[in-house]
Amino acid sequence: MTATLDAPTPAAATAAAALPAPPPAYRTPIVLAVLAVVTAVMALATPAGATNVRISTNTDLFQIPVFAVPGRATAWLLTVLVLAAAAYAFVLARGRRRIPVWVIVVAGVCALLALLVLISAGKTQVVPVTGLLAGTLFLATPLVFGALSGVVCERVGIVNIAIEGQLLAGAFAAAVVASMAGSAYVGLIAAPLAGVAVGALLAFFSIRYQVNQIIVGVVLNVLVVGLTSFLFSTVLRENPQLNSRTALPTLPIPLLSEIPLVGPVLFRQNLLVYLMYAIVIALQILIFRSRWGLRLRAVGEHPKAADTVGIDVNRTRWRNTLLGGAVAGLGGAFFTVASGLAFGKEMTAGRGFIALAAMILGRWSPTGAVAAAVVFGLSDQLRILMATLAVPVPSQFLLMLPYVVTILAVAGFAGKVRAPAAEGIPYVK
Amino acid sequence: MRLELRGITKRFGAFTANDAIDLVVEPGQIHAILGENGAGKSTLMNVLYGLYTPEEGEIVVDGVPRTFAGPGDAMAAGIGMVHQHFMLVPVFTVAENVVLGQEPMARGLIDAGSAATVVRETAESLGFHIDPNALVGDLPVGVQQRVEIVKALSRKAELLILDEPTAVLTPQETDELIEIMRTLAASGTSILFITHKLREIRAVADTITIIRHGRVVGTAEPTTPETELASLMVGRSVSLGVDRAPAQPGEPGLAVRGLVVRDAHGVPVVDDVSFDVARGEIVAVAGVQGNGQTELVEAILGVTTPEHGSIELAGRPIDGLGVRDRLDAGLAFIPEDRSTDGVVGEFSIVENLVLDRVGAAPVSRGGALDVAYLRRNAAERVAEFDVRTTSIDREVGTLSGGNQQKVVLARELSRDLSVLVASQPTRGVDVGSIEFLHRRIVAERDKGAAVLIVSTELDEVLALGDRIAVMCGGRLVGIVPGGVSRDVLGLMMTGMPPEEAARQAAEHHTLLGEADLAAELQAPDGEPAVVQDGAVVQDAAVVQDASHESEEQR
Amino acid sequence: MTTAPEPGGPGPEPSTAPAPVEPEGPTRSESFVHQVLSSSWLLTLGAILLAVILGAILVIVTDPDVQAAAVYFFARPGDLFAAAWDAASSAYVALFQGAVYDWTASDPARAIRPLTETLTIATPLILAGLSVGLAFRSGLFNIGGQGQVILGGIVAAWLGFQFQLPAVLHVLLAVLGAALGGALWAGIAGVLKARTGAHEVIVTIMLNNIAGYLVLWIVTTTLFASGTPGVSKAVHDTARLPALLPAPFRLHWGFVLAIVLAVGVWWLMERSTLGFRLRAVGANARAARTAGISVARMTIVAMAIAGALAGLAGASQVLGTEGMLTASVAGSIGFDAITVALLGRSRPLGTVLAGLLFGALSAGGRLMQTRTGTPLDLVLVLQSFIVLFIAAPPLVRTILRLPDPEKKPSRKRPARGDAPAEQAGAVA
Amino acid sequence: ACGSAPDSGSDATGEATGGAEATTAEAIDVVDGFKACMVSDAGGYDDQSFNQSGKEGLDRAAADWGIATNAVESTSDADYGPNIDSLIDDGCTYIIGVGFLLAPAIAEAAQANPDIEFGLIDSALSNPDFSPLVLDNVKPLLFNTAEAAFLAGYAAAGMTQSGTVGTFGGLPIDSVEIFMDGFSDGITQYNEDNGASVTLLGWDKAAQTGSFTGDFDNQANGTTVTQGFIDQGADIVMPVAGPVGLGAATALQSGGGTLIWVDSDGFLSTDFGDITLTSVMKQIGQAVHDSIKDAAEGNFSNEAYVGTLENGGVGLAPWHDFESKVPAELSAKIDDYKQQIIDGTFTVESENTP
Ligand SMILES: Nc1ncnc2c1ncn2[C@@H]1O[C@H](COP(=O)(O)OP(=O)(O)OP(=O)(O)O)[C@@H](O)[C@H]1O
Ligand SMILES: Nc1ncnc2c1ncn2[C@@H]1O[C@H](COP(=O)(O)OP(=O)(O)OP(=O)(O)O)[C@@H](O)[C@H]1O
Ligand SMILES: [Mg+2]
Ligand SMILES: [Mg+2]
Repeated sequence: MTATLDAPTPAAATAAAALPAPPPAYRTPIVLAVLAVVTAVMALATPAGATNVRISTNTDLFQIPVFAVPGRATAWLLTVLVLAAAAYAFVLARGRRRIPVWVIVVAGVCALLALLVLISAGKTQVVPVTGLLAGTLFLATPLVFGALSGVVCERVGIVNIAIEGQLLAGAFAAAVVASMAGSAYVGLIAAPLAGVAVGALLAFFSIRYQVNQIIVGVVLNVLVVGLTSFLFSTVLRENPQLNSRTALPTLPIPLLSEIPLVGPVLFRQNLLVYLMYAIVIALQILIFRSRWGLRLRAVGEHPKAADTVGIDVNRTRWRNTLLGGAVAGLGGAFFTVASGLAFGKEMTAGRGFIALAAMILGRWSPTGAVAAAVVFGLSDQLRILMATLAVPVPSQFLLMLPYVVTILAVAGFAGKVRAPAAEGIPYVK
Repeated sequence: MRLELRGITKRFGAFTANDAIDLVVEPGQIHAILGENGAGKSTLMNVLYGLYTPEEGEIVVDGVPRTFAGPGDAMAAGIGMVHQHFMLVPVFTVAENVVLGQEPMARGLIDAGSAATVVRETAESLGFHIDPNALVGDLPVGVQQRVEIVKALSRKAELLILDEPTAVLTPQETDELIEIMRTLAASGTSILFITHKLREIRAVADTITIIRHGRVVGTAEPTTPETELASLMVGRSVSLGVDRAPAQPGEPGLAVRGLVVRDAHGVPVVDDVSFDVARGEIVAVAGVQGNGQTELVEAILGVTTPEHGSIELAGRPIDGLGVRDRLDAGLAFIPEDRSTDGVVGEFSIVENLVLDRVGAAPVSRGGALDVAYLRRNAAERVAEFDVRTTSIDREVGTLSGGNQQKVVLARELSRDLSVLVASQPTRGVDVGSIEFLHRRIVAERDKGAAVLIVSTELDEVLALGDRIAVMCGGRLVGIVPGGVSRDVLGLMMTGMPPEEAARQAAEHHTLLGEADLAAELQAPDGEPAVVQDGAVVQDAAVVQDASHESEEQR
Repeated sequence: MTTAPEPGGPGPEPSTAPAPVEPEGPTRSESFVHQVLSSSWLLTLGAILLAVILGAILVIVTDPDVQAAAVYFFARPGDLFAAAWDAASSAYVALFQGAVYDWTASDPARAIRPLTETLTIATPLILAGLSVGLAFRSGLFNIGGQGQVILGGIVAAWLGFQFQLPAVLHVLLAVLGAALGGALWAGIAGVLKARTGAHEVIVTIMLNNIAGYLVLWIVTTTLFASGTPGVSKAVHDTARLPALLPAPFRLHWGFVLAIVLAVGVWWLMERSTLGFRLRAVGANARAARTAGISVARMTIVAMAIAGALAGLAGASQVLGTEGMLTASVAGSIGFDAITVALLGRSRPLGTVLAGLLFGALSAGGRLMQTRTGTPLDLVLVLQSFIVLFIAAPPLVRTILRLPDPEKKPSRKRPARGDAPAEQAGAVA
Repeated sequence: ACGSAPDSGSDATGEATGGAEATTAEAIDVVDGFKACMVSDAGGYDDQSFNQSGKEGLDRAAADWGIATNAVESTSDADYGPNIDSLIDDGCTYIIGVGFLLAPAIAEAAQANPDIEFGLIDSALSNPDFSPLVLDNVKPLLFNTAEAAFLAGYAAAGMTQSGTVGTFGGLPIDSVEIFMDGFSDGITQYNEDNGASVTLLGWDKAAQTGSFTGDFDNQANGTTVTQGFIDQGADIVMPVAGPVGLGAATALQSGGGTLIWVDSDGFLSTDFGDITLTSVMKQIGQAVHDSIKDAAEGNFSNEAYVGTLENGGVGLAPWHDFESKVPAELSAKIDDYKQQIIDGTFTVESENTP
């Protein structure tokens, strides 16, 4: 590896990660138990009084009035749930069985809800559940796209650090092309193409020239920031009509969008979000059950084995790196046309890196990535709500919340993740 | 299928791995290719399978010259291959591995049902059963090999290449494989069978081609005397029987008591193992790969934490100690996989030779490496262990496997040691070096070290072990004196207790055992090609002038 | 067995004679000669040239004058070329003047000032680049330079303004404190990785964000706040890294510190037992573990040392260049450092040279912006192209039609996958 | 004109003296060699906020009087000193730093170059012991933004249907919080005057904590924070977050809310004129323009310029589309407060005032 500029290949990195003797099987239960204790403390601290909850929006067909939930009781109920999850995990661990992800998710969500109750009990403000969920989905959308891109690329063995660059390129292309065409939908075509362009550079350097993939990814991010900012300061500044505001219209799905709670959240969205649902579902099925997915995973796990059954490893990698680029590029459209905004310098603001974290946290699976993105979005929403409810904590510390939650999640639950075995290693016959 | 290779030449840079090789395989024939490590067998097969493009030469299938751009073309031409290093994706199921590249489809997705059927039916036609839904990574190597065979045959292979298929099998499993090969040959499938084990060839081959240094050096019939095959293969006569005095066991060196190691799923992979190795004695652990030997030695080294049991080094319990302290306490360790565990490929020979003793004088003082000492040490060790290299500064990763192994041994054997634990000490090492390395290990014994050897090669176990322990399924099946018959060891490797194994072995021989007997009868001078001081002569390199050599040593 | 057959010889007899030669693979000394021969300098120059050309194209196509001239290209094509040449050359001339020597400056001090600016800007880049490089070689990808710089800056500032101490002592204390601050911050990632396997990439990214908000808060606290919002109290003069040259030059002892530390890191990695262990873990963690090196401990140690180096980059800013702490003390040092380390192939010398190149580009970029109005972002584009091209020498050779030094009779290494990058050569 | 070349007499260099098109401004006597220059803070000139306003002032000065100008952008705090320096190098005689973050760099440069004049937007200089630092060649350009924000808060309180309004910032820094302080005070005053109970979301003046999106880049965060306010019933929101405010505008647009813009007149400078109730204007551009005029004529003084309601340096933008919807008495009351503030009979206080 002296040859590769000494950057560690992720394989080396994961090998090191896996090293410290088999981690105790009780880790997850212990972490859950700690979480239960934390939840109990929050329950203790919950002030008397009720939390006002609203679960419908003004435009719903069926209006459900705001109702009050007893704060302390709810907090204790949530504590019991977390405890139950921890206990169940202990039982599973003793039997040396795998602890399913949903147990962790349930416990995590309950703990977050307890925090929510803690900050809202006894206050006049309502807890707008629908709004929280909608906001979560909104914040999670670009992360999901980015993480899915990572899943596709890394499953085929190419480390994609360039997600940030792909999102940004997508955002740029969507805004500019939509402005030129006068239609936001055209932006949805341009965005993935821009992502593909970045993906092509990634593939070109890492497959054709076997440059360390982490290097290429890091550098591509810099390149895209440089290019888009340069063009923004030159061409777009002189031609504002190239960067005007175009918005994807909201397309409520009849009937579905009227379901209380979930309807407005999930089915009163624009095309990009519906595309996201479709892509998540499609990838989850195709990666694990289709011919394409089987070959994709084979190439990422054991390229030589794939080669010996006649699969062209590097072509497979090329194609899927481009596909991954397209997915992230499409996600970039979120920042501009899907949000009804013009392009702004560096407007992705590091979301690509969070998406990378979501992918790892989600263990390289589409649904896992969604779950991780939702956790991140939810904790972001929570801190927004905390600020709105005037929780007496310096704003700077509230801003840290999602990042702290991510570290806790990674350290507490996702430590022992296994990347595709051949990830980051160029294939040479 | 009738296959003909004409003048195949394959070079890697300036190095010619295959030099104008000609070969003909008739339909239904079992054609053995014999050659020592590095002779170019795998390279030739990879050319035939389309993985490498030859610089020169022609592949003719049923009279039609073909060019293979990749394995896809080779498979389409009816060629299947079971690789020396299995080409299976460990995280896939058996069925997924088998259908990969030719997936049966139903409604746009892979038809899992018919994939499973393919596996079941192909396996049954060969007379065994495989669970199509098992994860390949969870299967024993013997079964993985069957998956490979099923994979090749499910692609309608008419010519099957088996690259050193027996290296990972017990003698009994080898028997079963030979049965499978015969079944296949009888149904018209041609087989190219690669090995460097003479006994196997005699048992199964119809015809033999011998390769040395990338060239065909001769063809032979199975009836050709072993001696002749051996000298063709090696180009000279070598003794691998280590000439050694009987062991003189002294004080306790290594003691293992009730050791239990569990894997991540909680399955015990080392199950209540106890044994002692005295100083001045070699205990060899035999067993098929994956029966707990790896975990056993890892527990001794301290990289795996056992659940129960204790380990003593020279009478001192070391259970609480880390790897560093165990090494300092006089443990020398040779890992089974040198390239991943034994050496740092990017480090120079100089650095690798001190990898596990950088912290102490004379290698370093006050946290600073003594570069002069490092270089002097390297020059000495390289000379002593005959490491073939252009320079002591060369990256170890660029050395051949055998030379890498010598670096590991040179490092470990140059320390003050009371216990030597060596896993597969000569795996992939050329015949000449094996001899040398074995002598060095015996020398350590004679200096008073307690030596534990783990090997999947029965030849090695028999050559070195003063006592032989056999492991199966994580349990210690029994410990028998050195020099017991292979058939007994083979049966013990299946888990049969020693007495029972001895009884059964006496009743009927394995195919290989029979072949051995046949060869003994045939041997020109009637001299049995076996024993000398309780050590067994390695089949691969037959002793012709043992007497001569003993003379020399006197 | 890889020994080539000796013609007619008896084959490889075991012998205790001095080792015969194996005809494969380059040795280290060979590969050094080989690298020189393969004119890696030429390749590096080529890579920079290509990046410059691509940058020029970008400048040209976005230049309004050029666009104006393009409209009537067929009427008077000369205008287009003149405008294009003008746009690109003026930008690069200004870049050079801003980075090295400005022959148009009014007085001699101003003329050579650009070079000192380059060194000043390079200082934190070199320090943080050493940090990333050391982590790389220990098998860790430290994206957390940003956060570590910030923590170093915070501690340096606090020690710098809070205490009254004699000059040398004070600056030493502040510098060491900064190193400790960075080390502890990075140590979080190291400990989490060693204890729980948490991927250091994720953890360091998150720590960057957290540190960013932390410093934002800290400059508002009464302890730190000065009369000027968003800016901490100035550190005492006793805690400042002394200037190397009189005003108006800004170059300070931080640069010397960076160079000394580059040598120090070289010694640590190449000559010390600790560095040996770190490299062993980075190159092959399993073999290191088997050899009794604690991978977990080395992970923590590597992150801590890397953090200390990055923290010193913060100290260089706070105690040297700026004299106080601001919320964006880290600028983009932590991220630029990754590219610097990659370009420098994680070796101290390479990192110093790469840091100087980046320092030059950013110093020059400012003058380029002032003189020609070309956005600073062009520098980012140049930087990324340079790194990409240097990482892919065959590409540069193909484009520039340079001869391939590989084509001499030396056996290529077997498929280890990373061979092509090998020739990246000494850099910058 | 397509395809035909301009006649060779006038080429690109003619543009530099392009003052010809300045029609509105009367000519002034420019000191020889005068050159006005500007350094942005790390936000850059495209921040749709104060850097941009400052640059507009500079550009307008160039157009009006044909003076030479230069503007450089900083990408990080480390750039300020060197950028100022490169401008000195470039022959600038009057250099304006945009934003309080430039204060230390300006102070240093001013002391080192006593013959060059400096302007500093949004901050005065101070000594380490918090005492003000007055330099002969530095003119602080300050804005009592809280005064205008107060009026906006009053207006918002008067206009809200739901009784809830919101505000949020990009990052918790003083130049942002000063808007939020004034806004908060305006609402409190309205409640006092009218016995109303309009609540403000997103800023607690006493505790100095509130809602922030975390940066000035990610506009999507503006959308979510605003959506959170809307979910709490807010119908008027004042984002103080540069471009991130545009994210707030999209949320308000789809949620039927109303926007209060800051810095510039949002009715004119954004695409969201139809939902913009008013804007808290900080006439940075005007202040820059005027200070350049003084300096260009040789009348530079180091006296701080403080933009107030009185001198029009800060102000509330016209109602534009909302003209008809704002009740006359509310409008009158706001004018009344404006007058009181100008008279000095009423003061708006913020701990974040520069
Ligand atoms: N990809 C490669 N590049 C360079 N040299 C190679 C490559 N593959 C094999 N070699 C060399 O070619 C020679 C023949 O190797 P090959 O694997 O064919 O031997 P083999 O006969 O199969 O040996 P074994 O019994 O150990 O499997 C060896 O010296 C090996 O080092
Ligand atoms: N096995 C090990 N694994 C990881 N780190 C180690 C190991 N042994 C020592 N270290 C670390 O390296 C440092 C030096 O350790 P060591 O005791 O080997 O010193 P040394 O190199 O022998 O120096 P000296 O020869 O001067 O005593 C120790 O402080 C410890 O942190
Ligand atoms: Mg082979
Ligand atoms: Mg404040």
